[in-house]
Amino acid sequence: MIDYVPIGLQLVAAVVLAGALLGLSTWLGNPRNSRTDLSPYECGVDPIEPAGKRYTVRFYMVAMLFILFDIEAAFLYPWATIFRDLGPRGLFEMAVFIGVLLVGFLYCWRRGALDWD
Amino acid sequence: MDPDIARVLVESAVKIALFFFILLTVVAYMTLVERRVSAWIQDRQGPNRVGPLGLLQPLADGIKFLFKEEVTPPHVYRPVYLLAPMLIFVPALVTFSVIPIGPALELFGQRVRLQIADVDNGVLVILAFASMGVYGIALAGWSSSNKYSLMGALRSSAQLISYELAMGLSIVGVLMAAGSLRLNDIVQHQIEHGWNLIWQLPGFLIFLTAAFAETNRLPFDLPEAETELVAGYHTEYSGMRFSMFYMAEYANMVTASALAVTLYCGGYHVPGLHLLRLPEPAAALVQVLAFGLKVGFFLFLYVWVRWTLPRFRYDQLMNLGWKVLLPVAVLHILWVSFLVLMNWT
Amino acid sequence: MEGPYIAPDPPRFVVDRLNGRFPGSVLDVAEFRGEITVVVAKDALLDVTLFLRDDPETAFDMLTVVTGTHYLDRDYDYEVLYHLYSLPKNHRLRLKVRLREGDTVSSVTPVWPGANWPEREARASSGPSMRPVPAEGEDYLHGETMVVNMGPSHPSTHGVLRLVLTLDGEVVKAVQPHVGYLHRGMEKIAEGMTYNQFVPYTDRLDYLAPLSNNVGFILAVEKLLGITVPARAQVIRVMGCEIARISAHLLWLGTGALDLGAATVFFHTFRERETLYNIIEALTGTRMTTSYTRVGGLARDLPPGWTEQVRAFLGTFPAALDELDALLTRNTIWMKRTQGIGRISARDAIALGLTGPNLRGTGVAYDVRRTEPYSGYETYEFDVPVGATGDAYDRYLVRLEEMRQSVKILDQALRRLPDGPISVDDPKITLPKKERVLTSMEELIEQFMIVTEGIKGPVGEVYHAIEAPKGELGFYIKSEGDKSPYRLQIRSPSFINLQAIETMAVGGLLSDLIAVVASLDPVMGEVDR
Amino acid sequence: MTIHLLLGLVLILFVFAAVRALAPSRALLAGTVLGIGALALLAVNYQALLSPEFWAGLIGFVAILSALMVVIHPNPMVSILFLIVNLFCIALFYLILRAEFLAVLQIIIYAGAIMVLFVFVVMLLNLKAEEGLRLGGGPQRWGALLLAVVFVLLMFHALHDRSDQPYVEPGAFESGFGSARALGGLLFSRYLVAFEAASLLLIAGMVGAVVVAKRKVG
Repeated sequence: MIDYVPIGLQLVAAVVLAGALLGLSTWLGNPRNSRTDLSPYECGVDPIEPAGKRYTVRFYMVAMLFILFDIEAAFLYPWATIFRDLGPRGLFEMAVFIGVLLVGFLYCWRRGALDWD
Repeated sequence: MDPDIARVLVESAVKIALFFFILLTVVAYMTLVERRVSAWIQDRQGPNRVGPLGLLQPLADGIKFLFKEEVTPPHVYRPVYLLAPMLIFVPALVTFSVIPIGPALELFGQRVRLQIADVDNGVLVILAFASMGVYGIALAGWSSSNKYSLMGALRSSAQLISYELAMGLSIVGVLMAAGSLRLNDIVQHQIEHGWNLIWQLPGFLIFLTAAFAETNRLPFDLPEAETELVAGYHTEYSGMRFSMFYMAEYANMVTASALAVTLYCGGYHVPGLHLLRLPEPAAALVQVLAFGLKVGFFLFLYVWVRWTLPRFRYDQLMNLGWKVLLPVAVLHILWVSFLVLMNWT
Repeated sequence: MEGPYIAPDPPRFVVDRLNGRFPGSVLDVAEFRGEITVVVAKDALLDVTLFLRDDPETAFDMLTVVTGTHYLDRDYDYEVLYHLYSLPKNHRLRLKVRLREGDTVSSVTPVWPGANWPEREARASSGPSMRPVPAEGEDYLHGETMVVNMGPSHPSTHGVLRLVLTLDGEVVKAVQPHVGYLHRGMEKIAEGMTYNQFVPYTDRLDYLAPLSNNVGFILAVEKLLGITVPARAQVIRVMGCEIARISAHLLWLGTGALDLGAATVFFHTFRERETLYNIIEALTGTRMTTSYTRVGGLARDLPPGWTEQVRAFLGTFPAALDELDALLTRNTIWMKRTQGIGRISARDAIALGLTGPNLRGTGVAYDVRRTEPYSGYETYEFDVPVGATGDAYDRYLVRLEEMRQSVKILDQALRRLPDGPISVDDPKITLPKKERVLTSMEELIEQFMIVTEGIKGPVGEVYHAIEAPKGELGFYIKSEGDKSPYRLQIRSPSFINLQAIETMAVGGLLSDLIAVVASLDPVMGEVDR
Repeated sequence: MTIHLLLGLVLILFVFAAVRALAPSRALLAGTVLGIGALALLAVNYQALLSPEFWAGLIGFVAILSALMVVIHPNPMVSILFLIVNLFCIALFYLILRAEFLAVLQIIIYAGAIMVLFVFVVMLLNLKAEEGLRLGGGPQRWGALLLAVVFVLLMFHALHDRSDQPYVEPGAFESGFGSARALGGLLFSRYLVAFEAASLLLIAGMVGAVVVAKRKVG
């Protein structure tokens, strides 16, 4: 556990550094806040409709599939570290696991979940 | 106070301070390198006025960014808008902490590792921090209440997570070979059995591609894609907040290059160095320099590719990630298991 | 496709056919400088145009431009002119309808969809009303889509083009171009100045090819006056046009590549353009606003050493072009981004009035330099490259090859460059030599008359087109016998070509839209005038 | 000692929260003063900083606070951010308990993947703060009340019947207890069936996602 303490320290240091940079520039960067500065950027004209409408569901699919494959990868890491000890048996066990997931992956592919247009 | 803890604290404090100095300097000079190399590629001069050879340009840029007007538009959702640059900058600074830049050596009577944290799950710590980067981008785009920002943020987040998968799977091969998640073990394994680059070329290529995509560099720079989305998720940012996104990008490039070196190119390993029988500090110095050179090569590659290739279209990018890299990464795992079973690596 | 010069024969037979088919509809016929103008009854317009398009003898498949002219002193208030062109027959015809204030005339968009923008422009600039009015205004799709402005201030709309996009995710559901941010009223300005005075305005049309615009305008004036310039001037004009073409295409290549992320190509094209600008500067004294032509000839002769400068450029440029070619043509990402993107069929392209590389990309070898040669283009040997599928990649290949052909033409021009005068020897048209003005009374008076009175054109109307880098650049001049045109209409290729953006971009992704705009190569100075 | 330090810090936080709620303009000043106070408190009690109990308590406090914010904050995106903080706290708990591999996985999967989906949902639907505030209908309200009662009872039971034995000292675990190798060893021997069954769970999730999303699109 003590191995992780330096990471925590670095995290704190990074936050302090980032905060200091932002604070310094806010202090020095003297905003004038003219009307044009403050309008939302939309290529030099007023927006036709406000941002913030529903967006395409495709991104949701990506996030969903990402979770599932991320979990798959999470199972692969401990397996990878002891693979040498497990030997061919380990390969078989993982092959079953990945095989099942690949079927799911192919299903997604065939159903067009990975298509964008 | 427990002397053990005190030692760890002092040692890490010194290392962190040193590391931040080095990393921020490298990041600053990468911007200069980028501009000079791009100028060289494009048959022009590049910045050469501030200081000799333009060497003070990054300093001038830094000062400029500090004094730039910080615009906080009224239509943004303030708390999240202000938090987003931090969320992207902080993980970028922390990710490097587990990467060893040289062997352990005797210093002031202590065994000092040239690495901030030598942890058991080093590879995963990097992936964990890398996976945090997506929030900065997503929240920056969302809180800006701007259509270009939102589109850029969604594109970028989806891209990041897609290539995170490919990257995560490509690394598995390295873990299998080394039998450990500790980066030092991985380097040690390569010192003993040869660089992973040799046996795991497909994995390396997937990793490299994913690393380009994870750092939003051409040909995968769609999140910004200035000719399409103006500036993508950071359209509404200015001044230091804007430059933080860029510093994070360059810091991530450095980390990704260092990771590529550590996982595939033997880390700080210099083949045949032991034959020279150098004293330990000298050998360590050579190895640290070798590490720096290898990282430098990858950084140059980043710049080189950026100024050579056009940009992918969004669907092509996603197809590459999901329909090519992902299946190939799985096949690569099979290939490495074969290697390991045959005891070839 | 080297061939003999085919002088477009005025299609006089059209009048008989129209009289036979629509008795009483043809109100008037006029012929001037080999151009036929037919005035038809306004109620018969739609039938007449449909017939002219579909009849295999007339086959007017393309509407070049629509002009609206306002009169104050006639028994009608407006004239609406339709300039027609037939690709298969290679002849032109001008149709006119006459309207009183408050009259309306049917829109010809059912016949030629490309009439949409020209008609709207004619209505906006001159007043006559055309029904049915094409949809205009805030007619956006709502629902699960997002409406976003791309432009007027956007990195890849090439100037102040504003596209209102309706997006479903990344998919473009509708594109509505809004133009006019750069409108300067050039055509109106022309009505108040002499012909030579208007030359600098043409610089600002396609400001990437001013030399070519100068030539286009001045040729129309010369057609009106019925004069031909000496051989040396013709050759120099051809060289100017081709230099302009290379320069404009280089800029298109650079910005087009930049739009798709290949920044280096941009800088490499600019290196070559720099050389060209030096050449242009040596020739005209300025780099961009050249104003090089004068009625009856050129502003000045070639400077010493200029031909060597051009020759040196011709020596290095092909290699530089090959390098750019190597960076993109077989680049997988580039091919993926442009092949099959922004595709348009030859049929649609003709119906919309597309010209230039955009039309040739679809496989139609229409090049004004070939069909109606001017300045002696019929004597040069060059190919007209065409594409096959009409996608962005084909347009890219066509323009790339056109630069190579321009090099070829420049090379031939350099070889044949004759000695001799650069202007016609007519004291009513060209200024006398300065020394003579200061020493001789007669020349002094001639100079005085030209400078103060300008050049008076005969009564009549002409349309003359050249092959500008962007396509058919035509000038319609209506002269009432004054020193200024009564009405000047510029048929700018970018304006008409931009109409195709909807056909090309809808259904594609946002990123494809960028490729489409880049491959269409619009220049806003020319679109808005 | 440890518990007093913890309580002191918690008190400071509450004072700050109260000042912020009652007089927002003074919040910055109050925050500075209290921050210095907290640092002083920590300096005096630095020995306590070394005990896992202190950190467990502090993290627990942050975890509870962030969990509360998830529920009460009107903006759904901020709720998600607090949920991420909460998940980080749990990862830190794992770390304290020496389950290091699990701690990192907690961050990668929960904070790094599942919360991304949440963020996407908020971004895609573009929930407004007002919409987030809207209360559910009758059944939802009664259900919430019922669950709250059950939760209170459960907590009461747990606290009332707790044994006085301290929890297992973190140091008591053998070294390498929480490593990937140890976990892998268990996973591929004792819990092999569960591991393989997990793949079926994942494929079910995949098919479900595709079916739901495709129906929406088509």
